[in-house]
Amino acid sequence: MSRYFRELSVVGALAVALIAMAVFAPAFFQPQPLLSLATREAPTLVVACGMALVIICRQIDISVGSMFSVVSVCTGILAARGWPLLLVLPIAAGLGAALGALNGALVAGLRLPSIVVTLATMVALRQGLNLVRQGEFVNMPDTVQWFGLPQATGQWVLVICALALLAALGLGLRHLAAGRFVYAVGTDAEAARLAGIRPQLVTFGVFVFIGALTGLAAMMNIVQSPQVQPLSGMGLELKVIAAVVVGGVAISGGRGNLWGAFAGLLLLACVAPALTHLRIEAYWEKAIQGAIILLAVVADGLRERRQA
Amino acid sequence: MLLLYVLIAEWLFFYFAGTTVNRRGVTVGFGTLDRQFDILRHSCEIGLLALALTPVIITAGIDLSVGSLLGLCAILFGKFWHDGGLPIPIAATLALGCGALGGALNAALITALRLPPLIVTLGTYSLFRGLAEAITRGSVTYTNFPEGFLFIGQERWLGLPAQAWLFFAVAIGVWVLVHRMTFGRSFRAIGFSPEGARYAGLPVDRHIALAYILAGLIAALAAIIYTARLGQAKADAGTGYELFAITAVVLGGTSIFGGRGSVTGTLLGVAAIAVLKSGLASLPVVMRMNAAEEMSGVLTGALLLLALTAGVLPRLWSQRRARHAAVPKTLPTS
Amino acid sequence: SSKLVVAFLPKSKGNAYFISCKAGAEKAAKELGVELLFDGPTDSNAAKQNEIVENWITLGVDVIAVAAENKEGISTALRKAQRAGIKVVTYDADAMPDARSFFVNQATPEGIGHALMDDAARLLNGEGDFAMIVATLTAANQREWQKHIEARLKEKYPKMKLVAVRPCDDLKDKAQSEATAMMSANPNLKLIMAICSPGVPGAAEAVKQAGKTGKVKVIGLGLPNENRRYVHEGVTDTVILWNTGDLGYLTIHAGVALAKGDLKPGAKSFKAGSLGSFAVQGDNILLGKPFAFNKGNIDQFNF
Amino acid sequence: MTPPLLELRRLTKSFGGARALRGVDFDLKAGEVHALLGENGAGKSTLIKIVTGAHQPDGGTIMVGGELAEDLTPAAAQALGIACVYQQPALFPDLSVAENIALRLERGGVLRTVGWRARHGCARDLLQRIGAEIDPATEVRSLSMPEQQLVEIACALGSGARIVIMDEPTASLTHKEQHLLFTVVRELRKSGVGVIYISHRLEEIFALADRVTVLRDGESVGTHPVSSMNEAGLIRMMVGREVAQIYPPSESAPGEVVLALRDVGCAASGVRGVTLDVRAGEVVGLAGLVGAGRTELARVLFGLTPADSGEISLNGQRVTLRSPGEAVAQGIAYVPEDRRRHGVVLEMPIAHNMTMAVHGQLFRGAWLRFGAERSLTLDYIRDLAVKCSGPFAPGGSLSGGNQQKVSLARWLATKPKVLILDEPTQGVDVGAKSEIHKIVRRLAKEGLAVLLISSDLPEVIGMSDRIGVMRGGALTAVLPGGADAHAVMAAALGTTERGAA
Ligand SMILES: Nc1ncnc2c1ncn2[C@@H]1O[C@H](COP(=O)(O)OP(=O)(O)OP(=O)(O)O)[C@@H](O)[C@H]1O
Ligand SMILES: Nc1ncnc2c1ncn2[C@@H]1O[C@H](COP(=O)(O)OP(=O)(O)OP(=O)(O)O)[C@@H](O)[C@H]1O
Ligand SMILES: [Mg+2]
Ligand SMILES: [Mg+2]
Repeated sequence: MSRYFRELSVVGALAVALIAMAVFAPAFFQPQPLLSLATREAPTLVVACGMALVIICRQIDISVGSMFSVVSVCTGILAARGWPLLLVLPIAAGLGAALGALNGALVAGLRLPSIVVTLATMVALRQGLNLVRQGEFVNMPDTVQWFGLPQATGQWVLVICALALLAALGLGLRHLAAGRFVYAVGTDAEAARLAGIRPQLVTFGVFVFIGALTGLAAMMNIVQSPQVQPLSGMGLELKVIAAVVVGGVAISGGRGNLWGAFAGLLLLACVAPALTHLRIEAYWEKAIQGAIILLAVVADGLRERRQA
Repeated sequence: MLLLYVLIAEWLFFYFAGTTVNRRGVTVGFGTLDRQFDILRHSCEIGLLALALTPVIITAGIDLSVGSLLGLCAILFGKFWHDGGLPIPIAATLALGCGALGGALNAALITALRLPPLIVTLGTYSLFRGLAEAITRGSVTYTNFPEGFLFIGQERWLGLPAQAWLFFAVAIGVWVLVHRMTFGRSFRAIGFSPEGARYAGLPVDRHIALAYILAGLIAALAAIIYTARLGQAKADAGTGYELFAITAVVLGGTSIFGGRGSVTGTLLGVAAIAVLKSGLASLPVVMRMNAAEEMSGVLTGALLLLALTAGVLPRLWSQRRARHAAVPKTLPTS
Repeated sequence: SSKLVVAFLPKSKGNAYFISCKAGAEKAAKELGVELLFDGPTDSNAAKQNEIVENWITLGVDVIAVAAENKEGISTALRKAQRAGIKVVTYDADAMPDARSFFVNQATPEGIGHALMDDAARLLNGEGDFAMIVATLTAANQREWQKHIEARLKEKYPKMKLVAVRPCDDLKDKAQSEATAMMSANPNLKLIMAICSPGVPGAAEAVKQAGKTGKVKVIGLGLPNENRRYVHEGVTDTVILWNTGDLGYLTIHAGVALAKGDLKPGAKSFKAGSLGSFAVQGDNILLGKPFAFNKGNIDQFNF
Repeated sequence: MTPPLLELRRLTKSFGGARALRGVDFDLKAGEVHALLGENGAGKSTLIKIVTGAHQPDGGTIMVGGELAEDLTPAAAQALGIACVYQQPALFPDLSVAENIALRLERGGVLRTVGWRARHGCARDLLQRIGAEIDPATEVRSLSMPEQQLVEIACALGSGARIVIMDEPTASLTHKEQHLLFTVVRELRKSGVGVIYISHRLEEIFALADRVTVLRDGESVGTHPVSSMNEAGLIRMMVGREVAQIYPPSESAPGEVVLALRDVGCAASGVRGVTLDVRAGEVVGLAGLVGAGRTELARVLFGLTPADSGEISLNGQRVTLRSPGEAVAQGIAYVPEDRRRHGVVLEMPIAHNMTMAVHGQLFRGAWLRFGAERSLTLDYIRDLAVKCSGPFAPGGSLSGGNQQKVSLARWLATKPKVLILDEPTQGVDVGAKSEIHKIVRRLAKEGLAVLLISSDLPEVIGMSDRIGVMRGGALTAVLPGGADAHAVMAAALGTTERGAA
């Protein structure tokens, strides 16, 4: 029980928030808007899973937003040209993985600090995309939207896909050897090396993984609307890092899990619609999200202090 | 040092490739004095933030909130002056105080609760920007500042853009702090080994707090200069500046792991980015592609990676050499 | 080169609205034999606009045409340009009067505000709740339009109620989230009015996904191409806009005429190439009335 | 004849300038316990880290089971059947005991699934075999140091290795646990495993080992069957001189009481009711087994973990020491045990390291005066005979003993009243060691009150005017200088355990 205290407290906070909504703004709970909300957050969830892996491995990737935009636009163009989605999907994941591999090679191969490496690739990718596309939208044919399925079906497909990915990754992280390696490397890379793990390989793998997941997320994004906006990944990195951290993944590596990250994401994602329902002005949104992040880390800090 | 050569090469290249004589027989483009002053003027705010971040990063910390704090202080300054009816100098002083307070909030969370700076300042990054938006309800823009105030941001004084003097003053101040005072020593010791610094009896927490409070203060000064340059205070002021500032600091050779770094390096980093951006904007080819901003972004990213790689190459090389040298000796002796 | 150089500054260069303005500007530049520079921030950022203008000043361009993100912010730079002998016109969103020679006015804020509000009232028969999606709330012309919409509401439609105003940061995805939340928070919502161009398709997508097509109407300021699909599907009722290509075309003509001395302060009318003559009101060159695109006419336009 | 399990020839290894191994030969046969002996810093840990693939040798050959092992990595070493209990447990504090054990033992592809039940079962079995009562589900961070050591041992045991290396496994074990360990080692030997056993406790070596190899200053000085050796002979081999080492005699007459502790305790660090006086010109030694709480007491006195009970007085005045800054201001100096992490900042120049504790006095108004700093540094480099390429060489470029001198110089520069030295000669070569001893004497003569913590029994006995002995965080005895080593050990172990030691 105490092992998952951190995750449970986020779930608790979420529950309190939802109960408060049920009392003060019951209109919040309507199936269709909630499904829409879930659909739009589905790609974010997929990226957040990857970010959780990276942070557990004691690295960080702030280039996900730019990767997301780049893959969205590239695969959007392919899809708009009529390439079959079944072909575009692996291309999206592959392109993401390739970009992730670039980060991974620099971080693991040259042992450069990940925050700076991904800062550089973030700027370079975003501006590179702007350079080529000049901010232009990609218009998608109808057949792409919701994979050509009816809207409601398509939305469910996306949400279920994201949840399935979450479940698969969450279970894999706990029950596959590879998942345990990530924890080991994040806790103490030197001890991991002595235990026969190759930390650099694990680190590289984690970056490739987040790249591939970001590619998939981009794919989940482009099927949602008739236009792909190149700015779509703007700020995604901070959003997912915040979600992951609120969800109890320690930035110092080795601690946390995907379920917590999921709860953290839900908590932050509910802020904007909740504000609308509570008729609080929109301008408080960022401040409240900031306060939630600080609250989460302060709670962590206090708890650790008490234990120490 | 490498960066200095890059900067000179960059500057010379743009001087020759980006300067032309126009139809009216006037020299225009990168080589004009006006453009050089513009570069200076436009780099003041990011330059200030980079200076603010240098001590912080030397202590192995990071402050993502400086850009947001700039926005918040700009708004508060506007509010004190416009809504509060206070004279400009008092409003500015109050805004500086608020900046220091914002820095103190970061410092308190980081030192008292031992929280990771990256996450604390990620939180305050949202919080400060959010407060700026909440205070103005997103929409209020403070304008119509008096001429005398706008002078700081828009006019020249003693030949240079007026804000450049403030910038240089802060640069000298931070340089002295980091390179000529015991604080700098302490920052470095903390950056290399916080435990080592504690065992040496240094007031580790107090000095870390100093770095963050100073960062807040400088961000507030940048806010005032920004307001004076644009003649407006708006909640979105300084959006994304933190990333440019961090880029400049790291480009200038300050290690994100702490300990190593210099103020001159930071200044060179700021200059390299500013010259690149402005220079590209005056190249005819780039102009026709209307992509100066984007291209400079791509090149800055590439430059940063290059600088980092160049930094570790000697290490990798010596490792490899050691391994090769060891090979013959490991052959069986029998 | 001996060509005149005209620099054309949008608020944000990826925005489809300004891309369509640019098409008209390019046409005019070709006709007039001038060189056109088009550059702007990728996000709507006042500080970057200033920097670009100052770069142009040192480049010694002949004409600068600006859509101001922020009135005060840009005016200093524009005054400096004028002092350097550069002719300045503004379009889409004006700067301070003394910082430019002419403003190419696509439609007065009042005209836009009234057109939108009247259209909303027509669709709701003057009765019911509606909500607004705006860009960043910091853009000057958005504020201006909102002000006139609210004034008109107060004055003429007492039975209508504006229940929410939400910003979408010029992002379509955000507009969609906001619209979804607004609908579930306000079950009686009858109409969403979006006054920034990504906002209209965003709101329409939200209404469509919520299955409320026809029950919640969408109107707003936007481009025909971005909204064509929704107008045909009946999600979006009307999109109001001027001909953006013409706006760019007229702006370049005005700028070049100013530089050549063909257009002087005090002129009463101005002839712009193939578009013919436009009225000049003080220092405003008027493009004309806003135009309402709907199911019947939207296919005649492609921008 | 079957080749030896492990054969090392002419291994060399340097860290920066420090030569840890200068050409070591060693071999291990199946079914033997081979002890490795040597003073602190002789290179024992370095040697075994090369065998486990943790360090790459600079030169020399490693043969495992008669085959040349090149480019050994930890994974490759494990595959060759080499397992190790490291001196500092290399466990993952955030993972559970079972997971830690599994990470060491389970091999196979990265997509192999984890059988949690089997894992816990296996961990429980292994821990039971060595008689440890640890729940496999607990997180390692909540274990005590000896418990972590037991987990390490369990890992080595469970790996089914042909070669098991133990680097001071008993250092923090209780008597009972030691016994269990010995049983395990004997079992291993019986099943044909080769065990390399490192320990400073000679009695263990006589009880357990078949052969012994002695290392001195990075070289092997000989391998002998244990049965042919006696204690004195081994010590002679280790130190290369007679045991009766010459310690400089005490020349000063103790003066006034400078530091007085009355019932000092700190719950957080386990220090309990310490009452002790240290006089000017006196060297008070602190003896005890590893983990006895001597470092913790020093940390209390230096304000790192402030005392929460009792009284501390300096020159008769009661003081509170809540932070190192306050302790320094009161005239207390602490040369810490772990000099690489706490004693010197390795990346910073010697000069900066030496002046780090005197910023306030040397640099008035916080303004750096480079001239003053340089001359102060040069003075200490000369006084303490620090071997370095100049005052601005990085601290990390120095050998251990010279780093220790830099750390000492930093504190002498503060002109302290009380100097606490924690293991000042650990990992320091013989020459530097006697220099440090001379310095300590000289300082005492100059009127300093010195508290000397050392695990080197002859050193504490030889250097101290009085010897305090600690056990379990409490001061159990204060003996006169030159006391009998057995008396000190008896106090350190507690009389009940005496017979077993
Ligand atoms: N990572 C390292 N970097 C630099 N020097 C090192 C490193 N590890 C060990 N040394 C140095 O190498 C020498 C041998 O150290 P080693 O740890 O092998 O000694 P040891 O015989 O195991 O001593 P102990 O009995 O204290 O464990 C020492 O002088 C030590 O300071
Ligand atoms: N890193 C650590 N984690 C957990 N417990 C520790 C740690 N270091 C020491 N301890 C425990 O704290 C207690 C006191 O240790 P301390 O280091 O003060 O002993 P000591 O007498 O100074 O021994 P020595 O200096 O010889 O290592 C012991 O029970 C020890 O096991
Ligand atoms: Mg050792
Ligand atoms: Mg100790």
